[in-house]
Amino acid sequence: MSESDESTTGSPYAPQTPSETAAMLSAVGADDVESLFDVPESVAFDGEFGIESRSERETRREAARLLKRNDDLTEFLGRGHYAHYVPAVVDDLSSRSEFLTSYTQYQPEVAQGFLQALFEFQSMLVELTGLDVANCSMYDDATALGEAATLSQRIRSISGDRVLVPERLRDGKRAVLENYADGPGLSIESYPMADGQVDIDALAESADEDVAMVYAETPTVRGVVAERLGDVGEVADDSDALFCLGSDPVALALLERPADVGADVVVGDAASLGTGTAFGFGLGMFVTREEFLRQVPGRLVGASEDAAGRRAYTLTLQTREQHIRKERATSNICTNQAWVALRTAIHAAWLGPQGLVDLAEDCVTRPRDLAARLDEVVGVQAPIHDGHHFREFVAHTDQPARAIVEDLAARGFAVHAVGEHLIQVCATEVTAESEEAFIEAVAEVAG
Amino acid sequence: MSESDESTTGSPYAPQTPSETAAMLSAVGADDVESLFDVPESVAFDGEFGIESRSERETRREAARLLKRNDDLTEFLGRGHYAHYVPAVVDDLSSRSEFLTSYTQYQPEVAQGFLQALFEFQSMLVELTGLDVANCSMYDDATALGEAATLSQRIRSISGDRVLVPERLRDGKRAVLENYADGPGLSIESYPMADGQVDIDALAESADEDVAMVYAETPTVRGVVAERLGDVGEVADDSDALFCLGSDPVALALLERPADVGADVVVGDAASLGTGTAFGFGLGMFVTREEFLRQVPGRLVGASEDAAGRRAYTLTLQTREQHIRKERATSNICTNQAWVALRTAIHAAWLGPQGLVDLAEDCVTRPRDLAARLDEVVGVQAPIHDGHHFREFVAHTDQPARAIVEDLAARGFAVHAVGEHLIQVCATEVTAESEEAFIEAVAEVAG
Amino acid sequence: RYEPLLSEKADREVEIEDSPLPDELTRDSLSLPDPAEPELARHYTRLSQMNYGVENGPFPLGSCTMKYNPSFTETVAARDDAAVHPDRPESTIQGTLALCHRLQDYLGRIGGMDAVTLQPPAGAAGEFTGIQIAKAYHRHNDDERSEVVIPDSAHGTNFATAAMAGYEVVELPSDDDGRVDVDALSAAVGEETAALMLTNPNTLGLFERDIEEIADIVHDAGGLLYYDGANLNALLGRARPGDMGFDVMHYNVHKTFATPHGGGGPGAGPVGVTEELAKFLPDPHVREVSSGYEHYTPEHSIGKVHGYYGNWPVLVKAFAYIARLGDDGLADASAKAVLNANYLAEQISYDVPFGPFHHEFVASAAPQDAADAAKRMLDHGVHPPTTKWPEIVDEALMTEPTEAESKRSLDQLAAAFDAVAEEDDATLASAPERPAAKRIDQVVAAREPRLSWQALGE
Amino acid sequence: RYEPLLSEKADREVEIEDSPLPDELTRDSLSLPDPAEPELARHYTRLSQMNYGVENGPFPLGSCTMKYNPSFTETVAARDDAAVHPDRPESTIQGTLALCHRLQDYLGRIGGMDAVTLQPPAGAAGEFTGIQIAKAYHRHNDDERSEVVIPDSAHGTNFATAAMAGYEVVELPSDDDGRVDVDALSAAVGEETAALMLTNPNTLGLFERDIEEIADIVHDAGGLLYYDGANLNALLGRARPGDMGFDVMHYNVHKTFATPHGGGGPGAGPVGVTEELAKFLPDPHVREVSSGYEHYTPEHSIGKVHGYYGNWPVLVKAFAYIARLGDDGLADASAKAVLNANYLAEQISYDVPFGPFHHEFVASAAPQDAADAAKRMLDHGVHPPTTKWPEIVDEALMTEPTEAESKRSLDQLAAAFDAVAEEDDATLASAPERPAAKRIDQVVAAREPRLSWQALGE
Repeated sequence: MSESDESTTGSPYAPQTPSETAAMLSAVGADDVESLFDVPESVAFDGEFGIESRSERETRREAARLLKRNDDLTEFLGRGHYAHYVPAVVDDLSSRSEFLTSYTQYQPEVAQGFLQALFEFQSMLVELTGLDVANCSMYDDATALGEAATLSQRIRSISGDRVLVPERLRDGKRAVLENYADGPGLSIESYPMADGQVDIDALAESADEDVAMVYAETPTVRGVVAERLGDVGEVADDSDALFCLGSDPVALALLERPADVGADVVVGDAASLGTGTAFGFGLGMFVTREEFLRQVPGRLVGASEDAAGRRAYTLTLQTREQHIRKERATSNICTNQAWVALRTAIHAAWLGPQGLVDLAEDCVTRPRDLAARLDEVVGVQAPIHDGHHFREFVAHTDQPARAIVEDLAARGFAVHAVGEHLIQVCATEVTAESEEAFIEAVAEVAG
Repeated sequence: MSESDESTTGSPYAPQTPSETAAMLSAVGADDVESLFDVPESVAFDGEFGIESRSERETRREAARLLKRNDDLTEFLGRGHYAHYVPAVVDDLSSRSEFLTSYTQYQPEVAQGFLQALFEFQSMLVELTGLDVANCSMYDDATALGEAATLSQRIRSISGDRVLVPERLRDGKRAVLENYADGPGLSIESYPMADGQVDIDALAESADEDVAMVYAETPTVRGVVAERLGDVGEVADDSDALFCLGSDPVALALLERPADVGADVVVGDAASLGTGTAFGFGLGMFVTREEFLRQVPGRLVGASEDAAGRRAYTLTLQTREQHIRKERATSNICTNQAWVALRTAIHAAWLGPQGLVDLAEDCVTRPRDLAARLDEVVGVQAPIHDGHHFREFVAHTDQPARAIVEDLAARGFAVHAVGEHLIQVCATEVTAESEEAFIEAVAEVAG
Repeated sequence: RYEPLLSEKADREVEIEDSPLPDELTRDSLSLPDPAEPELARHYTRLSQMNYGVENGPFPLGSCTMKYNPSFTETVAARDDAAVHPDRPESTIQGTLALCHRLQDYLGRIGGMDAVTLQPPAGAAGEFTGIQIAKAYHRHNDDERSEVVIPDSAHGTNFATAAMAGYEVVELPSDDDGRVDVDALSAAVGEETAALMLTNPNTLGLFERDIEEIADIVHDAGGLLYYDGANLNALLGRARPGDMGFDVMHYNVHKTFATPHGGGGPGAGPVGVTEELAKFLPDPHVREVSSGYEHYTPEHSIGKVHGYYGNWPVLVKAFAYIARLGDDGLADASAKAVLNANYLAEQISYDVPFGPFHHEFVASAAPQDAADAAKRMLDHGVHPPTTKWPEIVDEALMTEPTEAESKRSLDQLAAAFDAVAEEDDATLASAPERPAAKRIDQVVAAREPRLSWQALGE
Repeated sequence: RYEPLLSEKADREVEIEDSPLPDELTRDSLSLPDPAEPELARHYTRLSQMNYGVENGPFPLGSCTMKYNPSFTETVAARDDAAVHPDRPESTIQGTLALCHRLQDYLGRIGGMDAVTLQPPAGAAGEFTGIQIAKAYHRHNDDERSEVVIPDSAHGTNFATAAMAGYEVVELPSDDDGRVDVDALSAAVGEETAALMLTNPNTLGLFERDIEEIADIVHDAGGLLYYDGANLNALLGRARPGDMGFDVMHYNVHKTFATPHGGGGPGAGPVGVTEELAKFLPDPHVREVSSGYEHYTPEHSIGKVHGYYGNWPVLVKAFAYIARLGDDGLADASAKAVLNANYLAEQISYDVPFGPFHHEFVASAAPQDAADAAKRMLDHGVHPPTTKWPEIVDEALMTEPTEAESKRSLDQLAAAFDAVAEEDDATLASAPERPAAKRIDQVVAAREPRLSWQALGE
């Protein structure tokens, strides 16, 4: 094919040549291809979508033409979607076509590579959480949280239909949870927070036997490291409810282990390792205790052995899944985010435990230092919460937050507006070299 | 390793851990690694190059910082280095580490893939030229031309030390040829050209028995399609000299076959397929007649069979090469451009014969049409030569060419200055969408 | 070929000390693999060599549409300017929104739908979105319903989705032709019917010729028609769900539009709806306004089905594929997909009931065990079809070659089918011999689940 | 595993008709493979699977320095702003020139050289450049000389280069320690000696301890000292050719600085010289001036050795590697390369004469045939060492593990050596068994050369 394919009709990705087409038509006894379409005249379509065909070069140019309309901003943005430096080797290895173009591992004998990579991914999450069972991916943190809520309905020891969530929760995450809650008829209720932390007393007061799940996060959506998670776990325990903890694989390299604070399920988004900024593209992690194994949603890779007695890996406990259990499945999930999990595993392995811990510590000191610098800027008080922060923090601005966001955008920077006079700032190593200029810009617009 | 490796010493690409280092030192009976260096004190170096270590992220940032100083110009440039659209699949396939990180195929049993790809590359050049033997790469067109000149000295039927080259020849190419000619004591002499074509009469007049090689090009450095190559071949033949033809794989898809005009050797740069613009990075092609096989420089891949009787490929006739023949080798070339040849072969196969011919025809019509448009611009006469052009042409400008080049650069375009009032313009599909703006810019600066 | 676990190659335990957090907020240690980059590269390179993808050979999994994934779409998705944070001000991501809007428009044209959301991150998520829209529609009409009707040959996700959304599933038996039994449908639908979920052509590759009657029956009962887009590659340019009477549909971009399956994901499952249902679409939706493009909340939006805007990089690849092929290319893809399926069905010696086929067919391996036959196909260097499903065909080999196979490749595939068809049960039961792993014990895996290297213990 | 030729899979002949050129200027037809992209992708994917690279396992080819090639350097070289045409106005390519200048500076520091040209596109081209510089130097002094002295253990390119430049080669026998015989050197040099070409450490991995005396002998005779940089990975941070008295050297960036070998190339062979020789460097050279960077022609330049500026993308990768590692990383690379070689030499049962080694050692397979032993190593899944060279060791296995191997990997390599060392000649002669291709017949290939698919005929 060629650039000059602009004039060619047909798909460049369909190898049949005209003579082959003729031979094949003859073999099936058809006069032409159209006669193979068993479509009644009354619903037939004339094929004219009105979509122009383009050469590969022109298509790339067209995509570039569209995407170049995006402004070139330095993003101090987080709130669930984070930019960490992704090493080039992640792209290289994950892009190998044997991984990228393969299917779900229904024939494990020719899918040992991907299965082992997913088994390793699951193992990394087990280490990070201290829990027993990680599935090999959900779509994102929000859908993983939704699945956790529905999990609570499948557990015999749990009764009730109340799901308690923090009042500070990303809107999008809560909205997804509401949809997952709709089928089983769960009610999603907020509990209050105090200075960025769970208000334990208020939570305890609200909890009763009708609570199916208590959800908390660390770090919170505002970047605060939670300090009384054990107490949250106890409240959940006292209500015979599931304790679901939202976190992040980088944070988990440093923070206390979810297992040690009584978490029953850990959800969160793991795409911050391996993917970087991609308009919200995520990787839901879902890790839980062994006792809930048969109720876990999503795919699980297990070790087994082959006929030669060697260790081998396979998808297992598939009777939980929709393609076998149909309407009694633990979830409707089929296509998941396996390849994103592969990337996360590669990135985590590239960092190694020390690298992960170093990165996590940088996520503590960097926002701390940046907040301190911004606090010196006239018109800014940062951070507004007392606790330790991870990657991000909220600052109060004398000017309206919307105006700050706009003025900063005009100067090439993006931050969140999270209240009338509250902005949220996220800082990682990828913005390291821009911090000085950012502080200057804030000083220009905040006064 | 991690971003935070900034503080780490050592190579991230050397897996030895400290405990392994200790165990290995113990195994070899050394106290420390430094004691393994058998370097006399008097020439020892303290290790301080003064080169800073950086994280991967910082290194990429530093490279970006440097390279961003390049202006973003649309290049209407050619003269031996051409931009054609390289399909993404070329990058994908050639970047597979089995290809990219492999070595010269001294162990053919584990290098069948690359050997076959090079065998296919050689075969494509055989089809394009009509000659019998293509080697599997030289550095670029200039060094391939130098090798052709030295080949003439190894052929018994050829005497003499004069190498005749066109007066219009890229300076760089001629300069390389002069260096190759220096050892064997060849003298490089120019023959005149008339209206962009070889001046056959003048060439014939100059030719005598002392001529070892006659070199001509099609298209010429000015983009003119040569019209009397058969006559050039006859002049060479009459002088018992080698006829070496410089060309290009895209042009050869359309132009008369070198074999049919009597060419003994075809050289040129094939990187225009598969590589695109890369600051002169090239791929020398070297194709010749079977009779000169034992005198060919560079590597040759041949078909053979393995112990199971199956077709297999191997480097062959290695006794021509430096690692065996030492000072009696046909060339000193060792590392060549094998991977670039792989890319060229993939690109050529992607285009297919029709795609290649379409591309070649576009290389004829596009500069023709652009020249006609520029000829309408006040202050420009284009093209200055009467013949057919391939990709590029020379135009006369009333304004000094240097000023035109500068003024166009300020407007975001690059062209060559090739004379006081001559510019050269190259147009391919990659600049298609910029032609209108280019013509406008020329109109602004040429008047 | 065997590759040790990363943890077996290079494990390292790190103590957490002197961290910037107080001790009570930190863990004590972290134990994870610590390979240097050369070891890491070799590990994953070797793993890749133990994996079969579309570029390794034919991959005729029925209903999965494992077509070739064009390289250049990866290049487009990897553009720096495609990597924006979802919370940026809209005015600064006009490029991203413009591309979304364009893709919405493309998909609408292809499916005959009036509005399309890109948010659902997979086909099943698309189904959930569609069923939640149907639910919202009925609620909006103060007409809550309790049942979703699904043919027995439908994808498992349909059943699971309906249940997840809180509906009772009414399973509809196929007729003798392998299609929807219209009488049974009439009997099944009623005022509790929220929707019928249908794939067309169905999983046997058969076009539901009675689709207009089916639509009328459901619509007359006040239900909606949901189109499962898994098999859309069969119809591009020949028929559109919207024209057949479907009210809601999802598109599997990783099937129809050649975005890579990635070993099980990510995909994307955009959902198209009729104009009447557009007000229920997920929040937010992209529209064009005088100043450019903007996100807005549809009037009666069902809310969100993904934390942000779905699987963006996958959507970019789908956009690139559609923009490359255009009308002609898309129609040609379906033409060749259908001819390939018909040709392959004709070549093999296994019985292939039903027909005429579109993009896939279901052969019967009986009296062989279809799963065993599939394992034996691995020894012929090709990937086998989907097995033992749909159950409507005994020992089913559900086969979808896609348009990406050449005649040469189909002939090789047919030869593999035929070679396996000749073999005895003992041979099949001991297959495969050729891949790195021999037959893997599923029972052991499920009986004693070991789901992490920590669980391998000894 | 066998993959047909592209021409066997999808050949097509196209007639040239109605072209925009007159018939007499065009060919009649063109016959080439015409695979669709899916077939193309599978073809080259399969070919790649029949090829062994550094990411497949250890690659201990002596003197070839097959170290791991960091992925990120490819990313840097692939930057859009790195892709400029060589004929652009200098003012518009300040980034490219700045990077060149930086790399020149880095290499100068690493080699202890005053000026470095990046133009030579490979090591052998670097040698040619260096020898032409030596020739220019002597000519400039009206002191044309006719001989180049080269030790018998030197790389073949040294001999070929000297001959190519028109010099007589004077071959210098090694002494009993495998090093330069200083007395023989004294006898060999004289007023016809243009240069001595030397590798240090030499191809046996031995440091030429008498290097200062050697330098004096050559310099006293009016000759120059040329350093072949193939083995520079042995010395990073411990010794510099410039400090040892060398006047000219080349760097093999594809060896020392981890740019990939690409199946035989491209590499790059920058050449460093002392200040005295800088005026002879190739045209053009990059220098910093007040306005930025510019190309200039050295006063007595030898002219050009490449049509433009050399193998630019390769140079970018070398730059990225050096900038990543810096002083510490480079020194560490050499330290681990040397320890790895010493450790491996210690582990294997084959005799390893000479020593102490730096980055490589030469084992003797005798009484086995080294080439046969190497073939047998392929059955152990590793790449064998360079064989039968240098000839100074009987049945040489020239082994350079590089720093990129872990201890685990070296132990596996040692196990492969030792397993092969135990085997009989018949087993070795029939090796390999495991790779896709069995032992390939070299005699047939050379006796009846078939160098294209056209030549396969029948």
